[in-house]
Amino acid sequence: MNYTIRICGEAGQGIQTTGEGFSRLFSSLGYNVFSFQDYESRIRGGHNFYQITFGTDEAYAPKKFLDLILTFDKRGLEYKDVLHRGGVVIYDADSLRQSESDERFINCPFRNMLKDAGLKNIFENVLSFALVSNIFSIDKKYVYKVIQDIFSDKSEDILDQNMKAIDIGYNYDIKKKIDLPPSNSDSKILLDGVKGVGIGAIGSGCKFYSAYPMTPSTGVFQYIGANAEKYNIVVEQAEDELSAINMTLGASFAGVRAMTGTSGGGFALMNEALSLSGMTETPIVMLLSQRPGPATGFPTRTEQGELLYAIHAGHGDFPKVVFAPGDPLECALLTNKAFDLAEKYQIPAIVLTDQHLVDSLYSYEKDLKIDLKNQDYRLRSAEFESYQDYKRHKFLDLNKENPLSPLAVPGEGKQLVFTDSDEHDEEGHITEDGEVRKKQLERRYFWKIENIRKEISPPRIYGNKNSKIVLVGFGSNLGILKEIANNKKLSICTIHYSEIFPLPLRENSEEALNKMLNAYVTICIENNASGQFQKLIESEYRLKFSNNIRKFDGRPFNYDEVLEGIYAII
Amino acid sequence: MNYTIRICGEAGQGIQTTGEGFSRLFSSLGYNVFSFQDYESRIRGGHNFYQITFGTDEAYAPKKFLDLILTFDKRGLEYKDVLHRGGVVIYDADSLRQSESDERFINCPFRNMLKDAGLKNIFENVLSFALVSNIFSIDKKYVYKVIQDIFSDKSEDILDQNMKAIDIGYNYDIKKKIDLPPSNSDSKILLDGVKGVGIGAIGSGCKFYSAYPMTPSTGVFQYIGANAEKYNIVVEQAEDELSAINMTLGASFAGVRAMTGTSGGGFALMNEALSLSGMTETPIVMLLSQRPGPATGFPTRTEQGELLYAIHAGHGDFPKVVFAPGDPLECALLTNKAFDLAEKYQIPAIVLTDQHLVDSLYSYEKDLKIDLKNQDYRLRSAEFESYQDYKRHKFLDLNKENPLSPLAVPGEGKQLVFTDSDEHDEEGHITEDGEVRKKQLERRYFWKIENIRKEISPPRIYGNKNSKIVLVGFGSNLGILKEIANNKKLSICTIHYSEIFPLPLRENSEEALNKMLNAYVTICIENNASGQFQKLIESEYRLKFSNNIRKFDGRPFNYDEVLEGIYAII
Amino acid sequence: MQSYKDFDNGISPAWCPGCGNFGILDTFKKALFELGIEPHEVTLVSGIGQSSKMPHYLKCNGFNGLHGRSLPVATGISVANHKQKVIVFGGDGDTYGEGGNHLLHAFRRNPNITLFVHNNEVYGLTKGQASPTTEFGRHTKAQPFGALSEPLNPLALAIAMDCSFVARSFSGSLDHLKEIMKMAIMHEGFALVDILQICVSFNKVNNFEWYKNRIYEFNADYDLNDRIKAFEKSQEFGDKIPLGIFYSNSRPTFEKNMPIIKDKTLVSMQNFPDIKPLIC
Amino acid sequence: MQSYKDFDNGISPAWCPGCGNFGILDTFKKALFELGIEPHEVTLVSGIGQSSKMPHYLKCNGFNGLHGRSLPVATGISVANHKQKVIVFGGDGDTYGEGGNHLLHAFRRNPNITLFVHNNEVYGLTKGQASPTTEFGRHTKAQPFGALSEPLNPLALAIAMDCSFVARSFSGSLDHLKEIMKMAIMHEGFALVDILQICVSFNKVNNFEWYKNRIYEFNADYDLNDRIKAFEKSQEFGDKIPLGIFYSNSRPTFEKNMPIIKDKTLVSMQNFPDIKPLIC
Ligand SMILES: Cc1ncc(C[n+]2csc(CCOP(=O)(O)OP(=O)(O)O)c2C)c(N)n1
Ligand SMILES: Cc1ncc(C[n+]2csc(CCOP(=O)(O)OP(=O)(O)O)c2C)c(N)n1
Ligand code: SF4
Ligand code: SF4
Ligand SMILES: [Mg+2]
Ligand SMILES: [Mg+2]
Repeated sequence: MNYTIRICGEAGQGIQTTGEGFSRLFSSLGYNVFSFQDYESRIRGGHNFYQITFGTDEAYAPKKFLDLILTFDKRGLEYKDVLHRGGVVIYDADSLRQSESDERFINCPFRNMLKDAGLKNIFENVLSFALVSNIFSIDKKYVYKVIQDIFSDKSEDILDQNMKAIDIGYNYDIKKKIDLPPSNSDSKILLDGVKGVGIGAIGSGCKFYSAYPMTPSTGVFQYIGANAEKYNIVVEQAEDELSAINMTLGASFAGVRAMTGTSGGGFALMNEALSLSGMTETPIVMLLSQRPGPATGFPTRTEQGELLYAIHAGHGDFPKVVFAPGDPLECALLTNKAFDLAEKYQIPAIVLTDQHLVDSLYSYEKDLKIDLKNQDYRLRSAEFESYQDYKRHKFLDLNKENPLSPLAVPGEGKQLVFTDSDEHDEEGHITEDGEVRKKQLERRYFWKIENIRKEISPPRIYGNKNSKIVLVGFGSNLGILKEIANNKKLSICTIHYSEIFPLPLRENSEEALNKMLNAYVTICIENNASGQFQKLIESEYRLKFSNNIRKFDGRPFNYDEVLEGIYAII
Repeated sequence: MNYTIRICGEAGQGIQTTGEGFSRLFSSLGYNVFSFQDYESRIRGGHNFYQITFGTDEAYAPKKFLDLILTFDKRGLEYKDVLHRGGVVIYDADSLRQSESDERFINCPFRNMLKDAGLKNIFENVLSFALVSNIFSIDKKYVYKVIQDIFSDKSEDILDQNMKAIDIGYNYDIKKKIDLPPSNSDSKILLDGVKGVGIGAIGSGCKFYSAYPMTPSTGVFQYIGANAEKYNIVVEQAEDELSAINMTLGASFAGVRAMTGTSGGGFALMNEALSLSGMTETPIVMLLSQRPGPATGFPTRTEQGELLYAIHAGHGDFPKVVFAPGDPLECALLTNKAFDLAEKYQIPAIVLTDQHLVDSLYSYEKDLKIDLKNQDYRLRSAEFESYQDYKRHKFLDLNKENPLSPLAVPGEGKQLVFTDSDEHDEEGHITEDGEVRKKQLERRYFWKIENIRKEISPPRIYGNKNSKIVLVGFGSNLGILKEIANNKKLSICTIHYSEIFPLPLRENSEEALNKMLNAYVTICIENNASGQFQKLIESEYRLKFSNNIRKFDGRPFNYDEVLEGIYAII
Repeated sequence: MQSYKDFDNGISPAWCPGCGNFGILDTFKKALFELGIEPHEVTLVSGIGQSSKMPHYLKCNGFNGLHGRSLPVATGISVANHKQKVIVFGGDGDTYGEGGNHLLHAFRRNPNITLFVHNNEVYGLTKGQASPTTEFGRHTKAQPFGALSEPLNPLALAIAMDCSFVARSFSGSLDHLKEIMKMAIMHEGFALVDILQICVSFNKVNNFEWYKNRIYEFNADYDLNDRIKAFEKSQEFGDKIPLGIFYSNSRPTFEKNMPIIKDKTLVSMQNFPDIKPLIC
Repeated sequence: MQSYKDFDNGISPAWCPGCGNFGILDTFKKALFELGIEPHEVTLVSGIGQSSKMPHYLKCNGFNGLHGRSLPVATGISVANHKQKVIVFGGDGDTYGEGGNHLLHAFRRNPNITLFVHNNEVYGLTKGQASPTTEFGRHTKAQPFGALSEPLNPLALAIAMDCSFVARSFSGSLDHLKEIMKMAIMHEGFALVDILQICVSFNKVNNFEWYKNRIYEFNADYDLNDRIKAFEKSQEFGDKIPLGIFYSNSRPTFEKNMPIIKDKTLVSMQNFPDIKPLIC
């Protein structure tokens, strides 16, 4: 049994804090939680909401229908149309200056209650948080705990006032009660895509992160910043994205694992240096956190519109990998794999997320283990000192296990490390020789693409593996694919790709490909207008989807509309 | 009957002038001429060559085998291995300090001759130009004429000395004679890719060109600059490529046809604004003149390595066109089509050339007509003044012939023109509304891609249309495709694409597609490592080439190696 | 135009209540009105940031482009149609950060453009990271060790680069701002007005009081074309913050230097010329 | 090291005979040698241009990156391993044109990097277009109406931006250049040396004679940390062109300001930390 609540209001009204409060509350009680955010590109005003699904069933995706709306603005009242039967809207008619007669609307005089207690209006979200908690009959101590945790860095006085607001809200005589089945699990933890990528990066030994702020990539930059001191990471805000990526390349060349992150427009600015990474074989990891384009687009909304761009970005032929994790855990694992392959193959690696994924919270078991692969491929100090005849871009010796000349750390041996953005010889110096270029391409391009591809894992398959209805997606649609697979009405097989480029070898993904080839209906689902993922899969594996489901209004898919979409197709 | 000569030497030795001299000489005599250049990224020294094929047969592509080598450096002597039977090397043993005994080497003491006449060494190329002209028994007056034309802006004194050098070279008692059949045509003109694009742009009414120098795109920038005064064009060197393209967008928004040009690295820097062009529906034409990448790569050499990048460049979904002309005439025609479609559909249009195309001379009949389509789609002055309810980004009215809201010129009416890089409403103002976005994508994306595609012409077919050997290529390989089609040994059908993205509709290119589908051998030829064109065609038309021929050493294909390649395949 | 309010377009600004941008917007309308400029005679250009939303709240032509790239767009517009009054709005991040190179070269090129920088010493729209003008050491979520770069002095930079008109005003001194705006708009050449702007949401330090205690209006007691004196004056920033015109010169503009458009605007010359002479 | 020639790597420069870069190359080797710096202790960084080929002719570590982007790369290297001596070579186009924004912010950030700009007042490698330092009105193939922008004064710019060490020398005054190079390399902080450089192929105006008639060496008669005086001195460029150190200060470097690397280099701390505390 799951419930979905939506908290609505203007930017600056504490919607996010309240939403996070509920997410923490329910996860700490052992419920499954999934929450996502819908907000505008402004600091105050406008209309935002925060939506939480929680309960004893698995929860990974937005829902269309709601059980409870808590609103601090008038626009929130309009969502009554997507209330479940029995659903309610909690609002303060006085402060909204609007009163609704419909019995689904429950007027709670937040501001008057606060006024009576001598508290300011800003406590209305804490008050209403407590009030709603009471509707679900949550023990008050948990309500206290969550608020204490969230405001732990605030003064005692503020904390006291918050507790007072909780009491008022909790004690308010609300008639409505919603029956939440007891949770059968220990308290859970919450991760969003930001934390996922951040943990993956820190755990992979990222020691340098340079970026220029750009929604929705800034979260990871700031998360790493918040942990910089503890983990000895240099974070630097560059003057622009061109600088951010070039600094990252410099740091990597000097011997540390380095990363940069941005969104579409900034990624465009980084393309030239992406190509430089390819040419100089300097590993970097890049976060490309998508939002709807083109140009500035919808800065705070979501889309999967840069898949083909990420794959083809940068001038000239060079290898790269592109991973599109599906949830926070995959964010961590694939950021780690990005670091590993980037260093192993001396290439750029791109981690593709989007606003929906980075801003959404997913609950996990408390003892979640994130197993990272950590191997240092660099040639350092003594080892470098004794290395025979080091040349940065030595031609391949296929007798070696990894026949690429290792990345040596400049200054840690007497031998020199030199590289160049021009076509170069083995030592990294400019050449004009066509034969030398061909030999460089043999290692820098052909050998790498062939070998990298072998490292790519097949897609995951969910649901009824015998179903002849197959739904295929990638990246942040994992949640949708999992929930659709779990649906109880229709037997569906769903397939999720997160290692996107290069795509897994045909022989490594026979199972998934056979499902697609043998299905009656194959539906490709993606969050963009042009069907980029569909094009990619169709051309790589020479198959054809029978149908597709696409969304490109800047909002993520919700479970219900996708299920409707599938019904409409079959 | 055609001959091929190669002039070799260091940068700064006047190789280019001499090569151009021969090209002009033979074309002025009515012969077909094709010449191309091979040079290093330095101003003096190194090793360059200039190669001219001329005669009574058609000539559009480099040849592997030579009839005459004229060399001013030692490395030129090494080309003896690719001499045709009867071919010779003309050199000055004294100045090269190397003497060859092989009878194919003809020692001509250029410098001593000059010294005897009291002339400086720099006249050795004019002297040898005359000497070689004499080998082909060209009347001296034509030799005079060409040199006079080339040095027309030099002082009388310099001109006199040049004439003297001609006399010495021409009168030198050279034993070797090569029999050039009389030409049966009027004098011809020469165009290279630079002029082709330049003429196309100027003729299309380009009034603003901003760029940042980058080989091999600088030629067009400077060609337009040289004609700026006569044709009232503002040319401006920007501080970087980001500025160049944004200036171009500004000029276009203000109401003039505007263009920018660059090579791969600069193109990468322009990606963000390319996407801006898509979002704001501000037409621009971009020249992407390719050289081998990644990064700085081979700055003065050739490759077709940015086809897929050009197609996918820019973040988010927006329409664009990419044309890859095959010769200077197509450069003019497709630059014109780029301007026309860019303005008609309010999109960015990319003209894709490469070093080989922009630096190569092709001969054309003297009375060559270049028919350009010139329609002004803008809403100007009176017309704008009287336009009903102008909104820059009005939703489509499909009852109109061109249902896009026209591009109005700001200030020429009292109504306002406003646009935005954010997602916007009909008036160009920021929106957060998902429904508005969907309606904008309907016109800005779906309507446009559907209708643009109808305007795309099918590929051209050459050679024996019944042959079951089909060779398919694009862009600057047109010359190779034409010459292979003309070959007398093997019956081959060749197909050339120059309107590359979007690709022509299947129903508009049945003839070419049927040839490919019904062939025994289908070979895709392209000048890059990864087979970008092949991927494009294969995925678009769901067909599969049986073989491919690729080259990626920075040099263009030559006729002979391609023919050999085909033999090796069949 | 009946009133400066005619520049209103009915769209309500997406700024925070109390933001300094409201005053700047209002004052700009007044300045245009008092100068007798009509909406269609003006093209407003901006990048991305809170300040860059300005053109959306004004009844004028406008091109709201990319973060940091407003100046090249404005230059393209101005040279294509030098009869338009081209005015640019940008933030301190937009102009001095992402757009730094364009600023540097706009100084040199000297197009006839007015640039208003809403300098709130912070990245507003992206929620509070340090900008190039943020004081040294200020901690933010993106500057966990504090801002480690010396703040950029826009006036010193402009004067060193011989910018044609250099001034400073304040979002809390609107009469002053209006006069400076009018002079900047009327100035022929590239004019930079750095407007100290209150950001109530992310810059709690440099707030209204902070400025009120420091700012003072001045009239240069030196020749405005004296670069050394102006430079010296530009160094004053701390306990005392001078508002006024620091420097100006009468260098010919880029548009004046461009012979092609001496007599006519480029846009009025749009045509399809005969290319026959080129085919040879 | 036996001799400065040990910095030779046997590759012969792809420059024109007579190019000023030869002297700069030779002098740089001498400067390094006299400072007792070993090849592996140095990382040379450059962009693209004739000048940017420098690292290829020197036996040191090196990263020859993209046109205009050398400073961020150098900053990344220096902060990752502040024990390396990081030295950047660039052209006037590379540094003041394409790379202008990075220069602006390197001034502010003050990394411990030495930047040598080979200022030949032209784009050499791309064959003669105007650069940001080309004189006003100079005609080239890319400037059919003459260069229409005011030339950039790198010293004035650097001083206005409080660059930590600002000097000028000349490719024809090699003793002077060597001393300046040594001081710049030893200076802790971001050091800019603008080297007037002869380009025999594309700059026929500012040739050796032209400079010889104008240059003179000076020792500042003011406190080198006096920004106003230094700025005043930087304005001297024309009939007389001063060579020497214009300005210097002892601001803490970026690396010093970065607490993480107070005790150790970043590269020496490379590890795979335990992430358990983060999973919560
Ligand atoms: C290429 C690019 N990088 C980053 C961003 C994200 N971004 C939008 S506004 C902004 C900074 C805003 O600061 P400022 O220019 O000072 O304007 P303010 O909001 O303070 O007025 C940034 C970094 C972007 N839109 N485009
Ligand atoms: C992004 C990019 N734009 C343009 C170029 C082409 N380019 C190479 S060097 C150069 C300018 C060289 O001038 P300068 O920096 O002054 O160096 P110089 O050759 O004069 O020493 C240019 C424009 C490039 N390599 N990359
Ligand atoms: S964040 Fe600051 S600058 Fe932006 S609107 Fe709010 S107060 Fe104004
Ligand atoms: S072009 Fe000029 S700068 Fe370049 S190598 Fe030749 S002389 Fe030197
Ligand atoms: Mg700001
Ligand atoms: Mg230069």
